Amino acid sequence: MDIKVNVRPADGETRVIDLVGEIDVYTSPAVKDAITQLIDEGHYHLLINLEGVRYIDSTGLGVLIGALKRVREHAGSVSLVCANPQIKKIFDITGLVKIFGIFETEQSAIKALA
Amino acid sequence: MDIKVNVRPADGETRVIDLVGEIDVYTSPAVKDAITQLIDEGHYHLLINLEGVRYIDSTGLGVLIGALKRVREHAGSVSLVCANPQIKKIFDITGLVKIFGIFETEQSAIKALA
Amino acid sequence: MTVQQESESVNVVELRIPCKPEFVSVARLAVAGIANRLHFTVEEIEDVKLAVAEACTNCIQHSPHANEIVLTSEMAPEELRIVVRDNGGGRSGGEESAELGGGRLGIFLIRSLMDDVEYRRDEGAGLFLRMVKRVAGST
Amino acid sequence: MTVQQESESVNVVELRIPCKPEFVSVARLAVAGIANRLHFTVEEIEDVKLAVAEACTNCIQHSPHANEIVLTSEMAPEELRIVVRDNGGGRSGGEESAELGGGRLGIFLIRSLMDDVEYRRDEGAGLFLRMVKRVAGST
Ligand SMILES: Nc1ncnc2c1ncn2[C@@H]1O[C@H](COP(=O)(O)OP(=O)(O)O)[C@@H](O)[C@H]1O
Ligand SMILES: Nc1ncnc2c1ncn2[C@@H]1O[C@H](COP(=O)(O)OP(=O)(O)O)[C@@H](O)[C@H]1O
Repeated sequence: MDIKVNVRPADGETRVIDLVGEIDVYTSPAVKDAITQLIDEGHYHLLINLEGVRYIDSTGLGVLIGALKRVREHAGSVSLVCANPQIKKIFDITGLVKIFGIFETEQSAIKALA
Repeated sequence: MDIKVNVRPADGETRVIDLVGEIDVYTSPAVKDAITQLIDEGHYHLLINLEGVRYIDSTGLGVLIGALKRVREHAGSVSLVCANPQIKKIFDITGLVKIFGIFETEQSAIKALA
Repeated sequence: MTVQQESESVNVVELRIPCKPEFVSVARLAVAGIANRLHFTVEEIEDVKLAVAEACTNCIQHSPHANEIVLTSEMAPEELRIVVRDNGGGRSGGEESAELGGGRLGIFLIRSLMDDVEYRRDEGAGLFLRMVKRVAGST
Repeated sequence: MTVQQESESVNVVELRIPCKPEFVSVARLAVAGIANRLHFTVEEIEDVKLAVAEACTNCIQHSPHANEIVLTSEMAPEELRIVVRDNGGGRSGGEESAELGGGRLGIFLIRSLMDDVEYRRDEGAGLFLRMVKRVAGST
Protein backbone atom coordinates (compact mmCIF):
# COMPACT_ATOMS: atom_id res chain seq x y z
CA MET A 1 0.00 0.00 0.00
CA ASP A 2 1.54 3.31 -1.02
CA ILE A 3 -0.61 5.46 1.24
CA LYS A 4 -0.39 5.86 4.98
CA VAL A 5 -3.53 6.95 6.80
CA ASN A 6 -3.45 8.19 10.39
CA VAL A 7 -6.39 9.60 12.38
CA ARG A 8 -6.00 11.82 15.44
CA PRO A 9 -8.25 14.21 17.39
CA ALA A 10 -7.75 17.96 17.12
CA ASP A 11 -9.40 20.84 18.98
CA GLY A 12 -13.06 20.35 19.75
CA GLU A 13 -15.00 17.98 17.52
CA THR A 14 -12.54 17.99 14.65
CA ARG A 15 -10.73 14.84 13.57
CA VAL A 16 -7.49 15.15 11.62
CA ILE A 17 -6.71 12.59 8.93
CA ASP A 18 -3.03 12.59 7.94
CA LEU A 19 -2.40 11.13 4.53
CA VAL A 20 1.13 10.34 3.37
CA GLY A 21 1.91 8.94 -0.07
CA GLU A 22 0.04 8.78 -3.35
CA ILE A 23 -3.73 8.73 -3.72
CA ASP A 24 -4.82 6.89 -6.84
CA VAL A 25 -7.25 4.20 -7.93
CA TYR A 26 -5.24 1.62 -5.98
CA THR A 27 -4.82 3.48 -2.72
CA SER A 28 -7.99 5.59 -2.50
CA PRO A 29 -10.16 2.76 -1.11
CA ALA A 30 -8.02 2.81 2.06
CA VAL A 31 -8.55 6.56 2.36
CA LYS A 32 -12.26 6.15 1.77
CA ASP A 33 -12.52 3.41 4.41
CA ALA A 34 -10.84 5.58 7.04
CA ILE A 35 -13.08 8.55 6.31
CA THR A 36 -16.23 6.43 6.16
CA GLN A 37 -15.42 4.92 9.52
CA LEU A 38 -15.00 8.36 11.10
CA ILE A 39 -18.29 9.57 9.68
CA ASP A 40 -20.06 6.38 10.78
CA GLU A 41 -18.73 7.04 14.28
CA GLY A 42 -20.36 10.47 14.24
CA HIS A 43 -17.40 12.70 13.39
CA TYR A 44 -18.62 15.32 10.94
CA HIS A 45 -15.80 17.88 11.13
CA LEU A 46 -12.84 16.56 9.23
CA LEU A 47 -9.48 18.13 8.60
CA ILE A 48 -7.62 16.18 5.94
CA ASN A 49 -3.91 16.89 5.95
CA LEU A 50 -2.45 16.38 2.48
CA GLU A 51 1.00 17.80 3.31
CA GLY A 52 2.52 14.34 2.83
CA VAL A 53 0.65 13.66 -0.39
CA ARG A 54 2.73 14.04 -3.53
CA TYR A 55 0.08 12.82 -5.95
CA ILE A 56 -3.70 12.76 -6.16
CA ASP A 57 -5.94 11.82 -9.04
CA SER A 58 -9.68 11.90 -9.73
CA THR A 59 -10.36 8.87 -7.56
CA GLY A 60 -8.79 10.70 -4.63
CA LEU A 61 -10.81 13.81 -5.43
CA GLY A 62 -13.89 11.59 -5.65
CA VAL A 63 -13.26 10.30 -2.13
CA LEU A 64 -12.93 13.85 -0.78
CA ILE A 65 -16.08 14.96 -2.61
CA GLY A 66 -17.93 11.94 -1.26
CA ALA A 67 -16.80 12.77 2.26
CA LEU A 68 -17.98 16.34 1.90
CA LYS A 69 -21.38 15.23 0.64
CA ARG A 70 -21.85 12.92 3.61
CA VAL A 71 -20.74 15.30 6.37
CA ARG A 72 -22.85 18.11 4.91
CA GLU A 73 -25.94 16.03 5.64
CA HIS A 74 -24.94 16.54 9.29
CA ALA A 75 -23.93 20.21 8.96
CA GLY A 76 -20.30 19.08 9.00
CA SER A 77 -17.24 20.28 7.12
CA VAL A 78 -14.15 19.03 5.30
CA SER A 79 -11.05 21.22 5.38
CA LEU A 80 -7.88 20.38 3.51
CA VAL A 81 -4.27 21.24 4.33
CA CYS A 82 -2.21 21.39 1.18
CA ALA A 83 0.92 23.33 0.26
CA ASN A 84 2.10 21.32 -2.78
CA PRO A 85 1.57 23.53 -5.86
CA GLN A 86 0.96 20.60 -8.22
CA ILE A 87 -1.83 19.28 -6.00
CA LYS A 88 -3.30 22.73 -5.43
CA LYS A 89 -3.37 23.09 -9.20
CA ILE A 90 -5.62 20.02 -9.46
CA PHE A 91 -8.08 21.57 -7.00
CA ASP A 92 -7.95 24.82 -8.97
CA ILE A 93 -8.50 23.20 -12.38
CA THR A 94 -11.46 21.17 -11.15
CA GLY A 95 -13.03 24.08 -9.30
CA LEU A 96 -12.94 22.04 -6.10
CA VAL A 97 -10.99 24.85 -4.48
CA LYS A 98 -14.37 26.58 -4.16
CA ILE A 99 -16.13 23.77 -2.31
CA PHE A 100 -13.38 22.81 0.14
CA GLY A 101 -11.62 25.02 2.62
CA ILE A 102 -7.99 24.67 1.54
CA PHE A 103 -5.26 25.89 3.89
CA GLU A 104 -1.48 26.17 3.68
CA THR A 105 -0.89 24.87 7.21
CA GLU A 106 -2.75 22.87 9.81
CA GLN A 107 -2.58 25.84 12.21
CA SER A 108 -4.41 28.14 9.80
CA ALA A 109 -7.03 25.46 9.10
CA ILE A 110 -7.71 24.95 12.81
CA LYS A 111 -7.84 28.69 13.39
CA ALA A 112 -10.44 29.03 10.62
CA LEU A 113 -12.54 26.22 12.12
CA ALA A 114 -12.55 27.71 15.61
CA MET B 1 21.02 15.00 -19.59
CA ASP B 2 20.42 13.45 -16.18
CA ILE B 3 23.96 13.93 -14.95
CA LYS B 4 25.65 17.15 -13.90
CA VAL B 5 29.44 17.28 -14.12
CA ASN B 6 31.45 20.01 -12.42
CA VAL B 7 35.24 20.25 -12.23
CA ARG B 8 37.12 22.29 -9.62
CA PRO B 9 40.66 22.40 -8.24
CA ALA B 10 41.44 21.05 -4.78
CA ASP B 11 44.64 21.13 -2.72
CA GLY B 12 47.82 20.69 -4.72
CA GLU B 13 47.56 18.89 -8.03
CA THR B 14 44.23 17.24 -7.35
CA ARG B 15 41.17 18.01 -9.44
CA VAL B 16 37.71 17.31 -8.00
CA ILE B 17 34.96 16.11 -10.30
CA ASP B 18 31.50 16.52 -8.79
CA LEU B 19 28.91 14.25 -10.31
CA VAL B 20 25.22 14.74 -9.56
CA GLY B 21 22.50 12.49 -10.96
CA GLU B 22 22.48 9.04 -12.48
CA ILE B 23 25.37 7.41 -14.31
CA ASP B 24 24.19 4.94 -16.90
CA VAL B 25 24.75 4.04 -20.54
CA TYR B 26 23.10 7.31 -21.57
CA THR B 27 24.92 9.69 -19.24
CA SER B 28 28.34 8.04 -18.81
CA PRO B 29 29.77 9.47 -22.06
CA ALA B 30 29.49 12.96 -20.54
CA VAL B 31 31.37 11.76 -17.46
CA LYS B 32 33.97 10.10 -19.62
CA ASP B 33 34.45 13.26 -21.70
CA ALA B 34 35.03 15.41 -18.63
CA ILE B 35 37.57 12.97 -17.18
CA THR B 36 39.33 12.47 -20.50
CA GLN B 37 39.70 16.21 -20.91
CA LEU B 38 41.26 16.56 -17.46
CA ILE B 39 43.74 13.76 -18.15
CA ASP B 40 44.56 15.20 -21.56
CA GLU B 41 45.31 18.49 -19.82
CA GLY B 42 47.81 16.71 -17.59
CA HIS B 43 45.78 16.24 -14.40
CA TYR B 44 46.56 12.77 -13.05
CA HIS B 45 45.25 13.06 -9.50
CA LEU B 46 41.47 12.88 -9.61
CA LEU B 47 38.98 12.98 -6.78
CA ILE B 48 35.57 11.95 -8.06
CA ASN B 49 32.79 13.01 -5.72
CA LEU B 50 29.83 10.66 -6.06
CA GLU B 51 27.88 12.10 -3.11
CA GLY B 52 25.22 13.41 -5.51
CA VAL B 53 25.02 10.16 -7.47
CA ARG B 54 22.00 8.03 -6.69
CA TYR B 55 22.64 5.38 -9.33
CA ILE B 56 25.63 3.90 -11.16
CA ASP B 57 25.81 0.92 -13.46
CA SER B 58 28.56 -1.01 -15.22
CA THR B 59 29.08 1.68 -17.84
CA GLY B 60 29.79 4.18 -15.07
CA LEU B 61 32.13 1.71 -13.40
CA GLY B 62 33.79 1.21 -16.79
CA VAL B 63 34.46 4.94 -17.06
CA LEU B 64 36.01 5.02 -13.59
CA ILE B 65 38.13 1.94 -14.35
CA GLY B 66 39.22 3.51 -17.64
CA ALA B 67 40.21 6.71 -15.85
CA LEU B 68 42.25 4.77 -13.30
CA LYS B 69 44.07 2.85 -16.06
CA ARG B 70 45.00 6.09 -17.82
CA VAL B 71 46.18 8.06 -14.79
CA ARG B 72 48.22 5.10 -13.52
CA GLU B 73 50.37 5.38 -16.65
CA HIS B 74 51.39 8.73 -15.16
CA ALA B 75 51.67 7.53 -11.56
CA GLY B 76 48.35 9.24 -10.86
CA SER B 77 45.39 8.25 -8.69
CA VAL B 78 41.61 8.16 -8.65
CA SER B 79 39.85 8.55 -5.31
CA LEU B 80 36.11 8.32 -4.88
CA VAL B 81 33.83 9.99 -2.35
CA CYS B 82 30.75 7.90 -1.76
CA ALA B 83 28.44 7.53 1.22
CA ASN B 84 25.39 5.97 -0.49
CA PRO B 85 25.17 2.34 0.72
CA GLN B 86 23.57 1.07 -2.49
CA ILE B 87 26.42 2.48 -4.57
CA LYS B 88 29.08 1.29 -2.15
CA LYS B 89 27.53 -2.15 -2.46
CA ILE B 90 28.18 -2.11 -6.21
CA PHE B 91 31.86 -1.34 -5.60
CA ASP B 92 31.96 -4.12 -3.01
CA ILE B 93 30.29 -6.74 -5.22
CA THR B 94 32.58 -6.01 -8.15
CA GLY B 95 35.72 -5.93 -6.02
CA LEU B 96 36.43 -2.41 -7.26
CA VAL B 97 36.53 -1.27 -3.64
CA LYS B 98 40.04 -2.74 -3.63
CA ILE B 99 41.35 -0.80 -6.60
CA PHE B 100 39.91 2.64 -5.82
CA GLY B 101 40.36 4.67 -2.70
CA ILE B 102 36.76 5.09 -1.51
CA PHE B 103 36.03 7.68 1.18
CA GLU B 104 32.96 8.71 3.13
CA THR B 105 33.63 12.44 2.83
CA GLU B 106 35.66 14.74 0.64
CA GLN B 107 37.65 15.88 3.68
CA SER B 108 38.83 12.37 4.48
CA ALA B 109 39.73 11.76 0.84
CA ILE B 110 41.82 14.94 0.66
CA LYS B 111 43.49 14.12 3.98
CA ALA B 112 44.46 10.69 2.65
CA LEU B 113 45.88 12.22 -0.53
CA ALA B 114 48.02 14.76 1.32
CA MET C 1 20.55 16.84 -36.29
CA THR C 2 20.28 14.26 -39.07
CA VAL C 3 20.70 11.31 -36.72
CA GLN C 4 17.84 12.54 -34.57
CA GLN C 5 15.54 12.77 -37.58
CA GLU C 6 16.54 9.42 -39.02
CA SER C 7 15.82 7.64 -35.80
CA GLU C 8 12.70 9.55 -34.86
CA SER C 9 10.41 6.90 -36.30
CA VAL C 10 11.60 4.26 -33.84
CA ASN C 11 11.20 6.40 -30.72
CA VAL C 12 8.13 4.52 -29.64
CA VAL C 13 7.67 2.95 -26.23
CA GLU C 14 4.89 0.44 -25.66
CA LEU C 15 3.70 -0.65 -22.25
CA ARG C 16 1.14 -3.36 -21.56
CA ILE C 17 -0.22 -3.66 -18.04
CA PRO C 18 -3.05 -5.65 -16.52
CA CYS C 19 -6.25 -3.64 -16.28
CA LYS C 20 -6.02 -3.47 -12.48
CA PRO C 21 -5.60 -0.65 -9.95
CA GLU C 22 -2.20 -1.76 -8.69
CA PHE C 23 -0.59 -1.29 -12.10
CA VAL C 24 -1.51 2.34 -12.70
CA SER C 25 1.59 3.42 -10.79
CA VAL C 26 3.73 1.37 -13.19
CA ALA C 27 2.29 3.33 -16.12
CA ARG C 28 2.84 6.57 -14.23
CA LEU C 29 6.49 5.84 -13.53
CA ALA C 30 7.21 4.62 -17.04
CA VAL C 31 5.65 7.69 -18.60
CA ALA C 32 7.61 9.91 -16.20
CA GLY C 33 10.77 8.33 -17.58
CA ILE C 34 9.60 8.93 -21.13
CA ALA C 35 8.53 12.52 -20.51
CA ASN C 36 11.87 13.12 -18.82
CA ARG C 37 13.58 12.49 -22.16
CA LEU C 38 11.80 15.45 -23.75
CA HIS C 39 12.43 18.95 -22.53
CA PHE C 40 9.41 19.14 -20.28
CA THR C 41 9.38 21.02 -17.01
CA VAL C 42 8.79 19.12 -13.77
CA GLU C 43 5.23 20.46 -13.76
CA GLU C 44 4.59 19.29 -17.32
CA ILE C 45 5.89 15.83 -16.44
CA GLU C 46 3.44 15.72 -13.53
CA ASP C 47 0.65 16.73 -15.91
CA VAL C 48 1.49 13.86 -18.26
CA LYS C 49 1.70 11.37 -15.37
CA LEU C 50 -1.72 12.39 -14.10
CA ALA C 51 -3.27 12.30 -17.57
CA VAL C 52 -1.94 8.79 -18.18
CA ALA C 53 -3.12 7.64 -14.76
CA GLU C 54 -6.59 9.05 -15.43
CA ALA C 55 -6.71 7.20 -18.74
CA CYS C 56 -5.76 3.91 -17.06
CA THR C 57 -8.27 4.51 -14.28
CA ASN C 58 -10.92 5.06 -16.91
CA CYS C 59 -10.11 1.64 -18.39
CA ILE C 60 -10.22 -0.01 -14.98
CA GLN C 61 -13.51 1.56 -13.95
CA HIS C 62 -15.40 1.70 -17.20
CA SER C 63 -14.23 -1.34 -19.20
CA PRO C 64 -15.34 -4.22 -17.01
CA HIS C 65 -14.37 -6.81 -19.61
CA ALA C 66 -10.88 -5.48 -20.26
CA ASN C 67 -7.91 -7.35 -18.90
CA GLU C 68 -5.14 -5.36 -20.52
CA ILE C 69 -4.25 -1.70 -21.01
CA VAL C 70 -1.88 -0.78 -23.83
CA LEU C 71 -0.01 2.53 -23.70
CA THR C 72 1.89 3.65 -26.75
CA SER C 73 4.14 6.69 -26.41
CA GLU C 74 5.62 8.34 -29.45
CA MET C 75 8.37 10.80 -28.74
CA ALA C 76 8.96 13.62 -31.17
CA PRO C 77 11.47 16.34 -30.32
CA GLU C 78 8.71 18.87 -29.67
CA GLU C 79 5.87 16.72 -28.39
CA LEU C 80 4.86 13.50 -26.71
CA ARG C 81 1.96 11.59 -28.23
CA ILE C 82 0.33 8.95 -26.07
CA VAL C 83 -2.37 6.47 -27.00
CA VAL C 84 -4.13 4.52 -24.27
CA ARG C 85 -6.36 1.61 -25.23
CA ASP C 86 -7.92 -1.31 -23.47
CA ASN C 87 -9.12 -4.57 -24.89
CA GLY C 88 -12.56 -4.67 -23.31
CA GLY C 89 -15.97 -3.24 -23.96
CA GLY C 90 -17.44 -0.70 -21.63
CA ARG C 91 -20.95 -1.62 -20.60
CA SER C 92 -23.21 0.88 -22.33
CA GLY C 93 -22.86 3.59 -19.69
CA GLY C 94 -24.96 1.80 -17.09
CA GLU C 95 -22.03 1.17 -14.75
CA GLU C 96 -20.67 4.69 -14.94
CA SER C 97 -21.72 5.60 -11.43
CA ALA C 98 -18.59 4.24 -9.74
CA GLU C 99 -18.37 6.57 -6.80
CA LEU C 100 -14.59 6.76 -6.76
CA GLY C 101 -14.50 8.91 -9.86
CA GLY C 102 -12.31 8.37 -12.90
CA GLY C 103 -15.17 9.17 -15.23
CA ARG C 104 -16.09 12.69 -16.24
CA LEU C 105 -13.72 14.21 -13.71
CA GLY C 106 -10.88 12.12 -15.10
CA ILE C 107 -11.56 13.06 -18.70
CA PHE C 108 -11.94 16.67 -17.64
CA LEU C 109 -8.51 16.56 -16.03
CA ILE C 110 -6.97 14.97 -19.11
CA ARG C 111 -8.43 17.69 -21.33
CA SER C 112 -7.15 20.36 -18.95
CA LEU C 113 -3.63 18.98 -18.66
CA MET C 114 -2.88 17.88 -22.22
CA ASP C 115 -2.78 19.89 -25.44
CA ASP C 116 -4.74 17.67 -27.84
CA VAL C 117 -7.12 14.97 -26.71
CA GLU C 118 -9.12 12.52 -28.80
CA TYR C 119 -11.42 10.35 -26.70
CA ARG C 120 -13.54 7.50 -27.99
CA ARG C 121 -15.47 4.94 -26.06
CA ASP C 122 -17.76 3.26 -28.52
CA GLU C 123 -20.58 1.17 -27.17
CA GLY C 124 -19.27 -2.32 -26.53
CA ALA C 125 -15.70 -1.36 -27.40
CA GLY C 126 -12.85 -0.42 -25.12
CA LEU C 127 -11.30 2.96 -24.54
CA PHE C 128 -9.34 4.74 -27.24
CA LEU C 129 -7.65 7.86 -25.94
CA ARG C 130 -5.04 9.77 -27.88
CA MET C 131 -3.39 12.73 -26.20
CA VAL C 132 -0.55 15.05 -27.05
CA LYS C 133 1.59 17.18 -24.76
CA ARG C 134 3.74 19.79 -26.45
CA VAL C 135 7.00 21.04 -25.04
CA ALA C 136 6.37 24.65 -23.97
CA GLY C 137 7.75 27.21 -26.36
CA SER C 138 7.87 24.77 -29.27
CA THR C 139 4.83 26.16 -31.08
CA MET D 1 -6.86 -15.13 -1.36
CA THR D 2 -8.85 -16.76 -4.16
CA VAL D 3 -9.01 -13.55 -6.18
CA GLN D 4 -5.23 -13.18 -6.07
CA GLN D 5 -4.74 -16.71 -7.34
CA GLU D 6 -7.36 -16.47 -10.05
CA SER D 7 -5.84 -13.35 -11.45
CA GLU D 8 -2.20 -14.29 -10.95
CA SER D 9 -1.84 -15.51 -14.52
CA VAL D 10 -2.53 -12.05 -15.94
CA ASN D 11 -0.05 -10.20 -13.75
CA VAL D 12 2.32 -9.67 -16.63
CA VAL D 13 3.71 -6.32 -17.67
CA GLU D 14 5.37 -5.94 -21.05
CA LEU D 15 7.53 -2.99 -22.00
CA ARG D 16 8.99 -2.35 -25.45
CA ILE D 17 11.62 0.35 -25.78
CA PRO D 18 13.95 1.37 -28.59
CA CYS D 19 17.37 -0.24 -28.25
CA LYS D 20 19.00 3.11 -27.39
CA PRO D 21 20.79 4.50 -24.33
CA GLU D 22 18.22 7.16 -23.53
CA PHE D 23 15.49 4.57 -22.91
CA VAL D 24 17.22 2.51 -20.27
CA SER D 25 15.94 4.90 -17.61
CA VAL D 26 12.37 4.24 -18.79
CA ALA D 27 12.89 0.52 -18.20
CA ARG D 28 14.42 1.26 -14.82
CA LEU D 29 11.51 3.38 -13.67
CA ALA D 30 8.88 0.98 -14.97
CA VAL D 31 10.50 -1.97 -13.24
CA ALA D 32 10.78 0.05 -10.03
CA GLY D 33 7.01 0.49 -10.19
CA ILE D 34 6.55 -3.23 -10.74
CA ALA D 35 8.95 -4.28 -8.00
CA ASN D 36 7.20 -1.85 -5.67
CA ARG D 37 4.06 -3.97 -5.97
CA LEU D 38 5.80 -6.98 -4.46
CA HIS D 39 7.06 -6.89 -0.91
CA PHE D 40 10.62 -6.05 -1.80
CA THR D 41 12.80 -3.83 0.35
CA VAL D 42 14.12 -0.56 -1.05
CA GLU D 43 17.50 -2.24 -1.52
CA GLU D 44 15.99 -5.17 -3.40
CA ILE D 45 14.13 -2.78 -5.68
CA GLU D 46 17.44 -1.05 -6.45
CA ASP D 47 18.96 -4.45 -7.23
CA VAL D 48 16.21 -5.23 -9.72
CA LYS D 49 16.50 -1.79 -11.34
CA LEU D 50 20.24 -2.21 -11.82
CA ALA D 51 19.88 -5.76 -13.16
CA VAL D 52 17.29 -4.62 -15.71
CA ALA D 53 19.44 -1.66 -16.72
CA GLU D 54 22.45 -3.94 -17.19
CA ALA D 55 20.38 -6.24 -19.38
CA CYS D 56 19.23 -3.31 -21.55
CA THR D 57 22.79 -1.97 -21.74
CA ASN D 58 23.93 -5.37 -22.91
CA CYS D 59 21.38 -5.22 -25.75
CA ILE D 60 22.48 -1.72 -26.70
CA GLN D 61 26.19 -2.50 -26.69
CA HIS D 62 26.29 -6.06 -27.94
CA SER D 63 23.36 -6.36 -30.38
CA PRO D 64 24.28 -3.84 -33.06
CA HIS D 65 21.38 -4.91 -35.27
CA ALA D 66 18.69 -4.69 -32.61
CA ASN D 67 16.25 -1.83 -32.66
CA GLU D 68 13.93 -2.96 -29.90
CA ILE D 69 14.23 -4.32 -26.38
CA VAL D 70 11.33 -6.26 -24.94
CA LEU D 71 10.99 -6.63 -21.18
CA THR D 72 8.43 -9.02 -19.79
CA SER D 73 7.81 -8.98 -16.05
CA GLU D 74 5.78 -11.68 -14.39
CA MET D 75 4.70 -10.95 -10.86
CA ALA D 76 4.10 -13.82 -8.53
CA PRO D 77 3.38 -13.14 -4.85
CA GLU D 78 6.80 -14.38 -3.81
CA GLU D 79 8.97 -13.53 -6.80
CA LEU D 80 9.44 -11.31 -9.81
CA ARG D 81 10.44 -12.99 -13.07
CA ILE D 82 11.85 -10.77 -15.78
CA VAL D 83 12.77 -11.69 -19.33
CA VAL D 84 14.79 -9.24 -21.42
CA ARG D 85 15.16 -9.87 -25.14
CA ASP D 86 16.24 -7.87 -28.12
CA ASN D 87 15.43 -8.44 -31.75
CA GLY D 88 18.93 -8.21 -33.16
CA GLY D 89 21.91 -10.45 -33.59
CA GLY D 90 25.05 -9.79 -31.66
CA ARG D 91 28.10 -9.82 -33.93
CA SER D 92 29.99 -12.97 -33.03
CA GLY D 93 31.84 -11.44 -30.10
CA GLY D 94 34.12 -9.28 -32.25
CA GLU D 95 32.61 -6.01 -31.09
CA GLU D 96 32.57 -6.92 -27.41
CA SER D 97 35.35 -4.54 -26.52
CA ALA D 98 33.10 -1.53 -26.01
CA GLU D 99 35.11 0.32 -23.41
CA LEU D 100 32.10 1.63 -21.50
CA GLY D 101 31.32 -1.76 -20.04
CA GLY D 102 27.96 -3.49 -20.01
CA GLY D 103 29.55 -6.79 -20.98
CA ARG D 104 31.11 -9.18 -18.50
CA LEU D 105 30.86 -6.68 -15.68
CA GLY D 106 27.16 -6.19 -16.44
CA ILE D 107 26.40 -9.89 -16.48
CA PHE D 108 28.45 -10.34 -13.35
CA LEU D 109 26.34 -7.69 -11.60
CA ILE D 110 23.11 -9.31 -12.78
CA ARG D 111 24.23 -12.69 -11.42
CA SER D 112 25.21 -11.07 -8.12
CA LEU D 113 21.98 -9.11 -7.67
CA MET D 114 19.35 -11.59 -8.85
CA ASP D 115 18.48 -15.04 -7.55
CA ASP D 116 18.21 -17.08 -10.77
CA VAL D 117 19.74 -15.98 -14.05
CA GLU D 118 19.57 -17.67 -17.43
CA TYR D 119 21.66 -15.91 -20.06
CA ARG D 120 21.80 -16.82 -23.72
CA ARG D 121 23.37 -14.91 -26.54
CA ASP D 122 23.51 -17.32 -29.45
CA GLU D 123 25.71 -16.42 -32.37
CA GLY D 124 23.75 -14.17 -34.70
CA ALA D 125 20.76 -14.03 -32.35
CA GLY D 126 19.83 -11.34 -29.86
CA LEU D 127 19.99 -11.46 -26.11
CA PHE D 128 17.76 -13.73 -24.09
CA LEU D 129 18.06 -13.08 -20.39
CA ARG D 130 15.70 -14.50 -17.80
CA MET D 131 16.14 -13.48 -14.21
CA VAL D 132 14.24 -14.02 -11.00
CA LYS D 133 14.28 -12.00 -7.80
CA ARG D 134 12.65 -13.62 -4.80
CA VAL D 135 11.08 -11.68 -1.98
CA ALA D 136 13.33 -12.19 1.05
CA GLY D 137 11.99 -14.66 3.56
CA SER D 138 9.71 -16.32 1.03
CA THR D 139 11.87 -19.44 0.59
N1 LIG E 1 -16.80 19.80 -9.48
C1 LIG E 1 -17.55 18.89 -8.79
N2 LIG E 1 -18.29 19.28 -7.76
C2 LIG E 1 -19.01 18.39 -7.05
N3 LIG E 1 -19.03 17.07 -7.29
C3 LIG E 1 -18.29 16.62 -8.32
C4 LIG E 1 -17.51 17.49 -9.12
N4 LIG E 1 -16.88 16.74 -10.06
C5 LIG E 1 -17.25 15.48 -9.85
N5 LIG E 1 -18.09 15.38 -8.81
C6 LIG E 1 -18.63 14.14 -8.25
O1 LIG E 1 -17.53 13.30 -7.95
C7 LIG E 1 -17.84 11.96 -8.27
C8 LIG E 1 -16.85 11.40 -9.27
O2 LIG E 1 -16.99 12.04 -10.54
P1 LIG E 1 -16.45 11.44 -11.91
O3 LIG E 1 -14.99 11.39 -11.86
O4 LIG E 1 -17.03 12.22 -12.99
O5 LIG E 1 -16.92 9.92 -11.96
P2 LIG E 1 -18.14 9.16 -12.58
O6 LIG E 1 -17.75 8.71 -13.92
O7 LIG E 1 -18.28 8.03 -11.61
O8 LIG E 1 -19.29 10.11 -12.58
C9 LIG E 1 -19.26 11.95 -8.77
O9 LIG E 1 -20.07 11.58 -7.70
C10 LIG E 1 -19.51 13.38 -9.21
O10 LIG E 1 -20.85 13.74 -9.06
N1 LIG F 1 37.26 -5.89 -11.55
C1 LIG F 1 37.86 -5.24 -12.58
N2 LIG F 1 39.08 -4.71 -12.44
C2 LIG F 1 39.68 -4.04 -13.43
N3 LIG F 1 39.11 -3.81 -14.64
C3 LIG F 1 37.87 -4.31 -14.85
C4 LIG F 1 37.18 -5.04 -13.85
N4 LIG F 1 35.97 -5.39 -14.34
C5 LIG F 1 35.93 -4.90 -15.59
N5 LIG F 1 37.05 -4.25 -15.91
C6 LIG F 1 37.33 -3.52 -17.15
O1 LIG F 1 36.25 -2.61 -17.34
C7 LIG F 1 35.89 -2.52 -18.69
C8 LIG F 1 34.43 -2.87 -18.87
O2 LIG F 1 34.18 -4.26 -18.60
P1 LIG F 1 32.91 -5.08 -19.08
O3 LIG F 1 31.72 -4.52 -18.43
O4 LIG F 1 33.16 -6.51 -18.86
O5 LIG F 1 32.73 -4.74 -20.61
P2 LIG F 1 33.18 -5.41 -21.94
O6 LIG F 1 32.11 -6.31 -22.41
O7 LIG F 1 33.32 -4.22 -22.82
O8 LIG F 1 34.46 -6.15 -21.67
C9 LIG F 1 36.82 -3.46 -19.44
O9 LIG F 1 37.85 -2.67 -19.97
C10 LIG F 1 37.32 -4.42 -18.36
O10 LIG F 1 38.62 -4.87 -18.66
